[in-house]
Amino acid sequence: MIKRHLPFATVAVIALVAAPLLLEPFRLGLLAKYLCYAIVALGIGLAWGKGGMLTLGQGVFFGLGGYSMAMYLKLTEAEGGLPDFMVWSGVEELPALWVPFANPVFALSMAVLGPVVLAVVLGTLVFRQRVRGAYFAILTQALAAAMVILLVGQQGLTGGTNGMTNFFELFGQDLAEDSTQRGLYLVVAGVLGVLYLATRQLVNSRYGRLLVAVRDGEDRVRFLGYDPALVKTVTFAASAGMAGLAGALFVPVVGIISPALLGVVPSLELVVAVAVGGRHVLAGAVLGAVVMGYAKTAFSEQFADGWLYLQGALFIVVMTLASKGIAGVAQTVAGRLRSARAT
Amino acid sequence: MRISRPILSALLVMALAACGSDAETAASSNEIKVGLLHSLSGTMAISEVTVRDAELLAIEEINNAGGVLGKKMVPVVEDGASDWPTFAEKATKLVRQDKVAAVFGGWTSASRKAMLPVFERYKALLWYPVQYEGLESSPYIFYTGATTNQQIIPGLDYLKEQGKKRIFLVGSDYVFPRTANKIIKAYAAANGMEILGEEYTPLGHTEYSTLVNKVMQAKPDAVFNTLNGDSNVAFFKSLKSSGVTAESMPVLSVSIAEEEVTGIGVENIAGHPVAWNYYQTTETPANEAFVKAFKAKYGQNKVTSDPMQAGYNAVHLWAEAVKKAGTTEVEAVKKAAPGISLDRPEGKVTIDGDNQHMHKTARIGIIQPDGLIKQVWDSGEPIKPDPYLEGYPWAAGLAGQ
Amino acid sequence: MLELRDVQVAFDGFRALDGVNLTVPEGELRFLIGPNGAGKTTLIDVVTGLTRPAAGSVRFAGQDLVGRKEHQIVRLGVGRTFQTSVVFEELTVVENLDLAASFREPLWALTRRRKGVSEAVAESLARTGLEALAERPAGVLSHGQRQWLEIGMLLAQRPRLLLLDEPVAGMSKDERERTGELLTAIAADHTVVVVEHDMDFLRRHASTVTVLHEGRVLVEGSVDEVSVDPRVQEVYLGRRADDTVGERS
Amino acid sequence: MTAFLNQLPIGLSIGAVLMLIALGLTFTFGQMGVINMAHGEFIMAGAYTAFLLQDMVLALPAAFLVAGVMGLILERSAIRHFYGRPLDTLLLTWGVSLVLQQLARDLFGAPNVQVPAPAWLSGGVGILPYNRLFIMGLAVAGVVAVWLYLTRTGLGRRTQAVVQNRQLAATSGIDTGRVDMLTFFIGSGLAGVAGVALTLIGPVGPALGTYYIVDAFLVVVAGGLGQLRGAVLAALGLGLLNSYAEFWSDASLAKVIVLAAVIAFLQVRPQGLFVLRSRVLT
Repeated sequence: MIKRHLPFATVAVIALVAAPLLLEPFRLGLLAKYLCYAIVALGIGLAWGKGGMLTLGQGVFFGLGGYSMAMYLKLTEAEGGLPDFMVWSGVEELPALWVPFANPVFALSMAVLGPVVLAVVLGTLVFRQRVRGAYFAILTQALAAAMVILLVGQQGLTGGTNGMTNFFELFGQDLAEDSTQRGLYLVVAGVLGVLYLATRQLVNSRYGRLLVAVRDGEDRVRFLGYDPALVKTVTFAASAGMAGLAGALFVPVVGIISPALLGVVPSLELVVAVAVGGRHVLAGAVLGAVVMGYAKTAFSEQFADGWLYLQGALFIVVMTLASKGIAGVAQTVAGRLRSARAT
Repeated sequence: MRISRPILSALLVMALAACGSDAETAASSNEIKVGLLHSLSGTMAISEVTVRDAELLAIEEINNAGGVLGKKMVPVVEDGASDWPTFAEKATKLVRQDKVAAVFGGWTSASRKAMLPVFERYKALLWYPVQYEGLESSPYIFYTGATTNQQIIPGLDYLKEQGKKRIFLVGSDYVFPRTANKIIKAYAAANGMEILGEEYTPLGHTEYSTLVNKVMQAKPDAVFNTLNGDSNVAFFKSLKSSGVTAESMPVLSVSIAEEEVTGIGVENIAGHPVAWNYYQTTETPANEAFVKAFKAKYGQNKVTSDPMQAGYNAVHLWAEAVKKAGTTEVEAVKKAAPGISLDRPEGKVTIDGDNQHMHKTARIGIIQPDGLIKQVWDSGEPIKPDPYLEGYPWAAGLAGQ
Repeated sequence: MLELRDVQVAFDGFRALDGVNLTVPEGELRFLIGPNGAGKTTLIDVVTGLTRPAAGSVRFAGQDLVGRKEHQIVRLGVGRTFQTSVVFEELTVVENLDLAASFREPLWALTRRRKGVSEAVAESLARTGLEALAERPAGVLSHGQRQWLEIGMLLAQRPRLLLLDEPVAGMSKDERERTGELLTAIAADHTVVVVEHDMDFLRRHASTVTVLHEGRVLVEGSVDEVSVDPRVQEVYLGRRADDTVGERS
Repeated sequence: MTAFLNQLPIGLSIGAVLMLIALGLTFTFGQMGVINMAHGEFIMAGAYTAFLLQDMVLALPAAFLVAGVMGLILERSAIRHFYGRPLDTLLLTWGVSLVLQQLARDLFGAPNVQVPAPAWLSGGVGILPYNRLFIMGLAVAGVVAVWLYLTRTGLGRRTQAVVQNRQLAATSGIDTGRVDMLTFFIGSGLAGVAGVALTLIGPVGPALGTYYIVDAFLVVVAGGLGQLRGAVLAALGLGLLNSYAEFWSDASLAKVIVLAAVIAFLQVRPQGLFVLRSRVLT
């Protein structure tokens, strides 16, 4: 029992104690951002790796969470007035949609519930009609595209292309302070840890077995008396909720939310990250998000033009040569070592 | 769960090693680091790479002339990747990690808005080189491109002089076109012009037959075009093939400069007017030198444009302010900057003390068959920047409260 | 128990079932035979909701099945197997069976880890003789073992009506023998419909046989009656070689 | 009223553009089940071929060859290892599309390039300019050619045989690998042809493919699995819908409406989208 939890505990200690002590504030902020992405990746690992639903529109849920949080932050700063971008956009009265977001409890619940509800509606519609595989992937991708257009088009409501930025405080804490950022980092890392454990529990439960069964033989599962559409919808909704929560955490950490963060490309990049990390293991998904996030930062700091090449090439290599990603390679190596030691 | 142990360990080791590896490169005492932050990849790279080139040229010129305060300027170049959050992240890096004396960067309004909190929070300087929608005056940003009363309003004055009274508005769906059109509508109301329609398309939109149909049915005297980027190509191709000419229905654009003309196709756009503060053909001694130096450094087939020139100016203006202040310390530079006046390629440029924008001359040009732009109208003297349009009675209320 | 009336199914103009009437009383072991394309599998598909009939009614235990979804029909107590067995290769044998046994539990109850082996699963394991392989992934099973696992999954569902589509296809002689015994044992306390054309197997284990031909019921009766019926002989004549070997599609 | 009537031919011409960009995709996706995200970049390759040749007529066959060969290389080097794993192919080809985009940026520069429209395409009939009519003609020709190929040639029939039952086709002596190659060559080549046509109406730059790829997929999805007939109807339907939706609202909303319509359509007719046979379950 102890042995089983040892690796997780080690990582948790490093992440929660060592990282905040050792890293400079700027780098810690970056790590916090990667961990937000890792939460989304965890959801993708669940939906795609375990459930076989390749969702290319996870950015939509991330965005819903992020915008909910951003609306709350903007309203607390406006102190009864209008958020800055509405002033530029010529909006004279706070839109009704915005009003309840002044309440932090409402905003935070919407950050999770909004994505969940959207996922349930979408899932019910498409899974019940047995739209799956590539069709589902393309539909979610189109959803991401449509979402961006919608957000950009409603400038007075959403800040348009600019999105929302210029946040000052969260629950009375100055966001510019390093201590606040460190606290936020700890919250993000903690949330990721808890969600990781919960997801792992889910995957190892009988529900997890059912999910794998739905992935490998959706039609067969029907004849076992289950409604695969329900199983898929629930899982999709869970991954959407995770993405929403990640979005809500992302906003105070990074200080901006904009349509650029939830379009087709960022959604795909996260799927790539999961594939690179190893989609069949949850930890692989988390690892992939952190590694790819770091790689992107490092590469754009060194040679900007190379990033697309590297990302593309890395992906081709992973898909053709190591379809199980880093986790798969690690497993193979560990397996070899073990058998070498045994002989 | 045996699997996850190596993976999890790898995860943290890599993350920590990676994040910590960026060792601080101490700036030696005879160097001054400045940041250049533009999109070098993604959709905006088309425009922004050349601005960076112009800024690098300015830095080279300054260093060749002995540097600033006897120190060499060392550019730290970062990629904003056409992604606003990345701009915020890289701006933070430049300010906090590299501790640069100033940052020259941005193109889109969105990238500026994303960077603004970073510069205000850490009290650092941003020099922003592109015309924009106004309604902003951050104490930590210097705006070397035009604000609305130096581009949009002169453009409207020009149309009015030409007797174009019925106008159709076409723009990409983002902040600049929407704000610009608000101003245009207020101007029109006050000047007896009629707005026949207002249409927006998503960025990157490439299907314009429906929109052109709407425009042609409305039969306007002129179109005021605030489309951005690739959309312009599709829009002008659609207009051309539908038989619209610059004589029958001129399209005044505010986001098309020398660089974009080739991609749109000269035959599709020749004859149409544009509004800027600078053209490659602008006749000043400083411009002659600038065009020559730019072509010598980057190739004879390169063209120069307004935003490039504004980025080039920004570096020189900052250097001048540092010289005057005797230090690169931000507050001192801010204090020294107002009133600095230089003869630049676009003519005389003066830093305004009230809002850190520039006094600039507005110029209307016509796109020529050779792809260059010929000036046909100018405002005579530099216009005082007025980002909130406080000096225009008809614009009251546009700036919000 | 199961009652089909005037069931018609057409695929692109081809009449797969052309007015089938069939009644299977409770507790019976019924064999469905017929040449290729007679509509045997289609009939099972219609009962289990995979194919929707163009006309006719399908009633099970007093309930109309037409228009219900597959999983709803399973929940009414109708289970089936497939010609090509589909088991979940990544899951172990026990997990496969447990999945089959748990569909009546609410979804949230499944979010807990499985503790031990439930009664239904243990019984299935014992009946199919797969105890020794219980913790192995189903992917390593042989063809015959997969078929047994599939039957075991069906048993774990505790259905009232079992529909087996060619359970012995591709099996060795020994495996067939064991499957036959398994079938007889199951038939003792279940209503079972088996699609099969292995004549030898039929003679040894069947009691009542329904012969389908070109989408209609040709004859119904005991094995002996049916095998001497001239119409049946005509239908099978000349094709006997293929069919007795067991068709593959 | 004229404006309203004008939208009809405009809608048809938008439909023709959709048809052209989706035709190759229908072919590869429908015949082989391969989701090729690099399809947009093959379109881009066609457009750049037109730029290099500076001649529309020459460019059409040349672009077909260039994009076709690119498709062939992609199929042989990577995709053929992924048959039966459409999702993996999707991600793999997305990686390819990133590399191709950056390659175009490095080869041709980031700014858009210009392909002059031939003089004989200036002018028009009514609301429709000649270049639009040309695209409509090209779309019709493409559809007819594909249809003839599939139904009237031995190779085409072999392709269909492979689609319907790969194993059976293989055992009856059809070299399925070769059919795959050919199918991919033609599908990619058609993308190249679309790219040439698009130079008449849109920008020619490294991002060209990204502007069209989602629309192309929507056509294929709405049309049903590789159904040529379905794709034609879907393209025209979506074109008209786009035209009128934009006419009554604006371009942004029109895109959202089109997507909503596709999802709604899938609710009514998901049949086109899946094939279920009990004997070969999953």
